[in-house]
Amino acid sequence: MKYEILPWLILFLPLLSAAVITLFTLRCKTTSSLISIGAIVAGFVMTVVFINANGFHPAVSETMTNWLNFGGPLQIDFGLKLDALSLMMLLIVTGVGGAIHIYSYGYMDEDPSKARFFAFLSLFTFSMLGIVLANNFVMMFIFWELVGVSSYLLIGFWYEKPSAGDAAKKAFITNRLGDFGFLAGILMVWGLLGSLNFGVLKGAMETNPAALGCCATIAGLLVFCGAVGKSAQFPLHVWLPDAMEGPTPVSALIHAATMVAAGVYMLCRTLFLYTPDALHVIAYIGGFTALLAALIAVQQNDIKRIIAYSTLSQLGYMVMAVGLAGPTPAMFHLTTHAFFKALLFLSAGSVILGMHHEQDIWQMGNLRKKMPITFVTFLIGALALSGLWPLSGFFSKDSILGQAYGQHNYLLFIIGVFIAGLTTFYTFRLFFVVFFGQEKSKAASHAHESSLVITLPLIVLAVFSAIGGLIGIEGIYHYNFPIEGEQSAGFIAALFEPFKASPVAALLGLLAFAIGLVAAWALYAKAATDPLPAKLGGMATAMKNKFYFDELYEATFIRAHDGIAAVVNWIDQWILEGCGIGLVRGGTNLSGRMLRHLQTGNLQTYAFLFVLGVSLVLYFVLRK
Amino acid sequence: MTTSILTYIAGWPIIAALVLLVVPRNYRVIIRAIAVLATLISAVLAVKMFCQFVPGANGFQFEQQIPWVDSLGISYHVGVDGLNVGLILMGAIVAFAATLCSFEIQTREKEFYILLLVMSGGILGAFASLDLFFFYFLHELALIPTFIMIGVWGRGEKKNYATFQITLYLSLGALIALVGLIALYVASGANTFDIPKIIEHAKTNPLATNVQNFIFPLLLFGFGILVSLWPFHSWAPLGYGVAPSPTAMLHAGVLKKFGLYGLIRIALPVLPAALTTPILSPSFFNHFPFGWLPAFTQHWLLNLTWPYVLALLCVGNILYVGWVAMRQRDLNMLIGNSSVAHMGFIFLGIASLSLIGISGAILIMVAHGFLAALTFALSGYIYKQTGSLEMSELGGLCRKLPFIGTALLMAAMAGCGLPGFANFAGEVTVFFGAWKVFPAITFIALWGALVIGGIYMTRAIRNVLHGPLPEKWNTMADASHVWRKLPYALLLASLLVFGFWPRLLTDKINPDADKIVERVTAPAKAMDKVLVQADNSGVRN
Amino acid sequence: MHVGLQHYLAVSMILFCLGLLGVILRRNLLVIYMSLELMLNAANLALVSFSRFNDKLDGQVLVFFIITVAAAEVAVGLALIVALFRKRQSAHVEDLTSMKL
Amino acid sequence: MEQINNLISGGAVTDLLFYVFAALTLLCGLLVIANPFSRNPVTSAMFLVLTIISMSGLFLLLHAFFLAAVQILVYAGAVIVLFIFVIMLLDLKEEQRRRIRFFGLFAGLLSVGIVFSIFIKCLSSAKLATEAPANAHDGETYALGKLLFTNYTLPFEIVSVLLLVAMIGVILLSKKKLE
Repeated sequence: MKYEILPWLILFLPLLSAAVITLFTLRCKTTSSLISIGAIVAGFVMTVVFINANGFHPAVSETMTNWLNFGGPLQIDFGLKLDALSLMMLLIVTGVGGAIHIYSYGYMDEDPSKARFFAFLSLFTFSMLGIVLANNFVMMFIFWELVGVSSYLLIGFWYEKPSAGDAAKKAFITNRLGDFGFLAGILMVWGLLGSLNFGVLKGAMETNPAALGCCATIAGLLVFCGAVGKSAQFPLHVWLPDAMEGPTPVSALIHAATMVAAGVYMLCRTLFLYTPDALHVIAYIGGFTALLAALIAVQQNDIKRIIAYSTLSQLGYMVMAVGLAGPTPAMFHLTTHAFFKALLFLSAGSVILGMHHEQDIWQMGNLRKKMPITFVTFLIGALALSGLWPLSGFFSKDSILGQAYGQHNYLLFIIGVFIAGLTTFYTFRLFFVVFFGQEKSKAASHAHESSLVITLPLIVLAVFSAIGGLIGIEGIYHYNFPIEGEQSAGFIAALFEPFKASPVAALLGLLAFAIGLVAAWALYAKAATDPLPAKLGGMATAMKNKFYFDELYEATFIRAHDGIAAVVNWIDQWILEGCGIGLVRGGTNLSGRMLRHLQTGNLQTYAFLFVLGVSLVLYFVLRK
Repeated sequence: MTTSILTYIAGWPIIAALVLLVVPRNYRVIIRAIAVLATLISAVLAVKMFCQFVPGANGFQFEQQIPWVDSLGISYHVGVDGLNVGLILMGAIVAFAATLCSFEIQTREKEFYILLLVMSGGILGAFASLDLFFFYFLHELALIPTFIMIGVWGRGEKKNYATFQITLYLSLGALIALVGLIALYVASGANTFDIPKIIEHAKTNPLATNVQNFIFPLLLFGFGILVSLWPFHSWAPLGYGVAPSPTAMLHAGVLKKFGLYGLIRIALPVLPAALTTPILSPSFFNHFPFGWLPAFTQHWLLNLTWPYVLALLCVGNILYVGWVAMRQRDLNMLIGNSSVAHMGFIFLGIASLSLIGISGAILIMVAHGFLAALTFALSGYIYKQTGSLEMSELGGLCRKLPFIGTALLMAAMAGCGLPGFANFAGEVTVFFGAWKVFPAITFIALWGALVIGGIYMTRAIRNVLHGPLPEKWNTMADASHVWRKLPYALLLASLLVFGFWPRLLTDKINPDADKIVERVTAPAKAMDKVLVQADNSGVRN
Repeated sequence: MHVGLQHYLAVSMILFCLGLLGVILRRNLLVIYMSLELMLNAANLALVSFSRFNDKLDGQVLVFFIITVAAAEVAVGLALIVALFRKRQSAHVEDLTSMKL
Repeated sequence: MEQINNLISGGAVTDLLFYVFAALTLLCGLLVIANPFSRNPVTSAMFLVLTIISMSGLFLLLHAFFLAAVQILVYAGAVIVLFIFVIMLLDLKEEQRRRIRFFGLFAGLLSVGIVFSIFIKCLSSAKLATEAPANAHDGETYALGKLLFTNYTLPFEIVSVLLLVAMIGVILLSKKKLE
């Protein structure tokens, strides 16, 4: 393997930049941002160089040092796994991340804490790269946690806003719930198989599929818990929409392109663990999340929240794909999703910036004239998300639908097609309300296009969103997940591949797109307020209120914990401290009070007691 | 024999304390300078000692022995192996940081510094001692100043109550441990206070199992009270809540580890049978009518061993105290409770009786030492600025205190087990060690570590650092110059160093932890061997 | 009956008990002090008689010291009583019970 | 000297003298602590003198001539004088009769009873010499002095320091104001 040092550099440069910014250049905004951008761009360049030299499938795919060593039973390595899966993710993280870093330079220009922001971004990049490169479970868990905390820091970046602080807390705790399962799963796998290295574990599972015994499904599902938390799957999906309290580049980077994808990536990385039963559960959870989020998205009014729910929904797609034993479609969709969802978020950020931090879509309108570049890029993103041929989203979504169809799981297939329609509907609802119709507020009439440093990343991402499905990304993942049969080669062949492979899926997907688009146009092209609540009634309220999951969790999980805490605290205060210590103290106190009567202050009483004492001693001495 | 570096590490603070006795009390700068210098020297020496330590070398290093009372077998004997090398390093660094943090003390400074130095010297000496007498004596030497410091320089309304409680609890714990140690001395029959010799002696002439089963609980609960083992924990949060921060730093960080260290150093290797045999002998059932209990309960009772009991008590520490911490409205009480909860992981590691678990436990001991010192230093700073640690009154402090706020954030994250800090390395190691022995309890401990820890730590951050800044705190000042920042930076750096390279410690710990584990599991293994031989012979016949 | 050691001891014993009785019963500090002297003398008597009947002089040496110490003690004790009297205008034990809680 | 020696070593006479002195000692001792006729401390002090004098008589019977002399010199000469000085100085009136404390009486009798019974028990169980050895130490004072300045030099010196300390202490104590 050539340039073995490069992956290490790619991994540690962002950490170094975070450390340098925190320690030395916190006062200097420009320098800090340039350091951070430099680190990630250098990472991208090095990734390209490395792939150029070694290809997507290096012969030796691991390099490691020992992090903790307890002899035979437990060795925790700090190692890098370099195969198609991780190298492709490296490209995504550094590439999309780089674009977002550059965008942030413009977006955060006026913020006094810009340097801190870039330090956090670099820390996040480091952790994300760590997850991607991890070659064993513990290392993945380490970076898993670090990603969680950097997202915590970034969501709570504007910590003086109470809502931001709360959202950060919620994201952290919800993620922690998932991590709890993840670590338990890791321990279980280690306990049964005695190793943590993905390669070794995979080998063990391949030689003996029953190695995990009766716990196989449980262990798999526990590991899946990690993905549930990080990728915001039902039932831990509640944190992601709230996480939109962070600055928009953060939403783009963390909560669209990379971090939330980590769960899917992890599932693909550990695919060998899951039994058919576990995969079933995973698929249905994914499908359900996708449906749920799409429904909620229909009735949201905050531009970022709509995109956030769309992210949830797409993540559900990916998880469903993994559950349908299709890691390639999942990763493919992950990749294209990274492009177009980052694009959407950044365009939304541009809109928000143009609107002077107004996020309610019903305050916008007719922005296509004021912000032409943003309008075009947003349109490309929206079309890609909705899955219009030949944009990237079409291919990846089609491969997932095709996987469901191919697996004869018609229920999930139908759900998938339905969600595709919904996706188009809510995306274009947003699109029409924001860019068409009348200006619905003063701010909308004074909106302006953003600067070049913001639009340039938009354009780059738009290009990739458009052609992402055609540049052979899917093929790269086949290194990791080989499939039988021939791969059609060539650009034109790739263009029409879906219609050849599973025409039903492709055509139904396009039909759903058309229906969604027409519905959105009919309802929202000229609307000044939302016409849907009147038509749907209670359903719309439920959707608007996110099906009351927050309230449900508030009433169950949080109440339960607080309740138990209150009871335990009461026990601690009154039973342990009150009775236990109180009794001891009371007893001592009482005996003291009684004994103090002997202390009369009278000389002769003391003399008397003294004589008694002496005679007692004499008695014992002379007893015999 | 040349004087060991360990004698210097523990001796400098004591000498400085003696020097301070004759310095007039109005020479404040000189008093501080002497105290800082002495602890700095001892910290530097400790770092040097840590670097020179050879992992896996047989026996003790930097050893020194001076006979004192021959008839009883008492001698001044110091030395380090993997078990205490990290603790001494941690103790010396924390002592230095605590001395630096004593800038906040304004009244009776001279006495405070003297007590602080005596405490530091006592702790370091106790960890370095290989002689039961000095081991215990130096611990008491460090413990008594704690009470005085809390009583005199403590803060808040509950000061007296807390002082009494901590004094009584700790004295009780120390007393029970003392009884255990004396019983050990008498029962071992080695007629020496020298710990290695007692262990050697116990190897060749093991104590009778029932004697071990009698002594072990004395040591377990005696040391356990000193470490705030559930349900004897309530002194800790209360005491730390009112203690002046240097005292809380030294006690929660360093002195508290004495009990754990004692368990690992003495109780485990000398009393292996108490760990592996059931507590209740079958004859117990003949004396007491337990026939009415369901069969599985009887079985459970019969197979109850001390490690298992300890593991059950850990759940109290981790889960129960975690919940209590969630309810706290005072930052210091929260930190104190979380510190108690962390002890649970250490006990879990010890109870697992495996190399991984015990190494992890020692790793957490070191990590938690730094962490507890850091958090108490920070809360002390905030208290100094605001005069209140009531979380409902605080908020948005990050704006006025960027340095302290960042440090507190990092400390809170370290406290809920974030990778990169030494605590994570220790906790994850303990989980791995305990998983094979107590899967269910480890599962619960995971919940406590990841979820409950996460909840109360993020809540604290939300309430203290995030949110809008109340008007009245507009006058606060951040730690501005290097000397003020140094203790926090030093402690954070130590946490990060051992978090990134835990092998710095584990490679030193492992060989010696391995010896202890071997010692504990040896009887069981020997039994296995006998059985195997019996089987083999059976086959041959 | 021939006078032997036990006769002397009996005298010493009775004298001691008398002194003790005085210490506990009398309430005048000075008289209590005198009773103490009685007790000391009783001890002296016992020591001297042991010394005589065991044919060893060490007992007498001890008595010599006791007398010396007793003299010193009386001096200090009486000085204390005087000081106390100045403060309290009483040499009565029941008036001097400030040493209680 | 010779005559006195003969006199006291003679059986019947010494016995008689013993009984006389013992009775005197005990009687005066009793009157020190409880005088039915007077509650004046001066009376107690006077009876203490008598007790001490008769005690020195007993000392003589025990051949402790030097001690007998010291006893009279120190006690009757110095201690009692001191007592009387103090009594005069304090101007103690005759003690008023206070109510008898039954607890005090009970306590006194009880403790005396206990001590007494222990003594009796010891005395009755001990095997004591009834016959004094012949006058082995005729040069009593000489032998005592020799012992005091050879074997007991250190305690002797210490006692002298003690006396010095006591003296300083007393002077300090009796100053009007302690500075």
